[in-house]
Amino acid sequence: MPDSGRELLTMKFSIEYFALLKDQRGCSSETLETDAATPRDLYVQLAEQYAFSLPPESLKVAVNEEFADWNHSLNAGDTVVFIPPVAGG
Amino acid sequence: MPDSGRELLTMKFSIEYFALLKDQRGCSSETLETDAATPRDLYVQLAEQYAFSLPPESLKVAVNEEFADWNHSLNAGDTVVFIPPVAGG
Amino acid sequence: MSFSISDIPVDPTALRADLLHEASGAYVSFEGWVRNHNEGQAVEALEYSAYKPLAEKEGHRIIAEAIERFGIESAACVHRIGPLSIGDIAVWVGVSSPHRGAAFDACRYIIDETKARVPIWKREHYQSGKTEWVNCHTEIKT
Amino acid sequence: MSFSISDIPVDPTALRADLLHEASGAYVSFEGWVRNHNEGQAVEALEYSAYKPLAEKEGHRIIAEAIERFGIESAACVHRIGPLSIGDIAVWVGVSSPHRGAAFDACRYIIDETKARVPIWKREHYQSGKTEWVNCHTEIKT
Repeated sequence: MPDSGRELLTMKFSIEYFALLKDQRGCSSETLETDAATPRDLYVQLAEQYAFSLPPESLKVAVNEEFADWNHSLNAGDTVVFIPPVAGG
Repeated sequence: MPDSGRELLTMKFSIEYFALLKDQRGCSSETLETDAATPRDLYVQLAEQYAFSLPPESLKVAVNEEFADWNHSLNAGDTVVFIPPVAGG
Repeated sequence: MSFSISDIPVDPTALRADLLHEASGAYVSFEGWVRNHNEGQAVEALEYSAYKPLAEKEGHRIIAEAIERFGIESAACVHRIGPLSIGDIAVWVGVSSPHRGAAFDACRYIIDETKARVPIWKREHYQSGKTEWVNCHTEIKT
Repeated sequence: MSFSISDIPVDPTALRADLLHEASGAYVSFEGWVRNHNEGQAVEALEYSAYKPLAEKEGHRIIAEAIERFGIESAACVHRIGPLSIGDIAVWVGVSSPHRGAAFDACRYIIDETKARVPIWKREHYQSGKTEWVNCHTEIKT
């Protein structure tokens, strides 16, 4: 669970899961309230909670259906998607 | 006409014409007897007789359905084809 | 110009017809087929999934880049999702252009960039009974 | 592996089917279409002719070279002869291969070499009423 000392600044996010992350999370989307300020914070929290095997450096991240930086400042209501290594074609 | 001083050594050849050469010759094939010893000799004779516009350096030559050298020694009965610049595709 | 994610079989004949232009002399297409093996393992079937809205956005960008960069007439790409069998078309790319060099270069650019950038994932089902998300296994740090 | 000169329309769908292999993951095809213009002149129609026995021999050599050089699975090429209209397929090349890089390279090699080496000629019919054997005009020395 997140550090409860920082619970003052929490926001709600929608998260969608794909491929291996969907399998490891056991669902395709969820809404959660967290003190994460960036996608990086958020992934670290989720990876710990659900034992995600993919290190963040192997992923990309999208916020509101666009690629985003890992240090992007999240806003309440954002939809966040972590993108495992792609394998189209 | 060929130089009649060399008429001793003549051979019969089949010649097929394609594309511009066919138009300029006015037929698609013929058999003729000539003292030409190589495709080069033969083309020079025909080009003069029928006013072929293509210089030999723009052509290739085939003897008996294979590409051949301009100085190849022709044998009686050979089929000779002069190949204008190609334009497939 | 189009890029789409499709859950129904790809029809190259219909897609090709959309690229016919009287001014174009060259058409190049690429198809990626489901193979019966991958890296030494016998593949029985596979499935693709995509993050569709971002996949289509990124795909459109790739097509636009190819048109801009190579001066082609038009291009399209369709990527399948869902369960596929051996021999099925997983991805199709078509390019028409006045000149063939640009058509080849653009077609290759589109498939290369699609494989590298578009959020699509492949799970392979092996004859051994195992399944695996391709490219995700070797990334695991344990 | 095949190369043929055809006086009937090219059917890409049927030709493609002959190249399907369970081990191949990549398919690249090229089509040369009759354009409505060439070097600034409006083209109404055109015709191709070929020295068929040598064209097919040289074409087979090109296909064999491509298989040897690029390690592809299989390849084929068909070139039309006779009268063609705008939009008709003049030449078709198809290549299947385990890997896409080789498929692109081999397909391009085959069309490039075919255009350069195979004894096939094109006569264009222009809207002006003139006709011309392509590549033969500029060679004239007067």
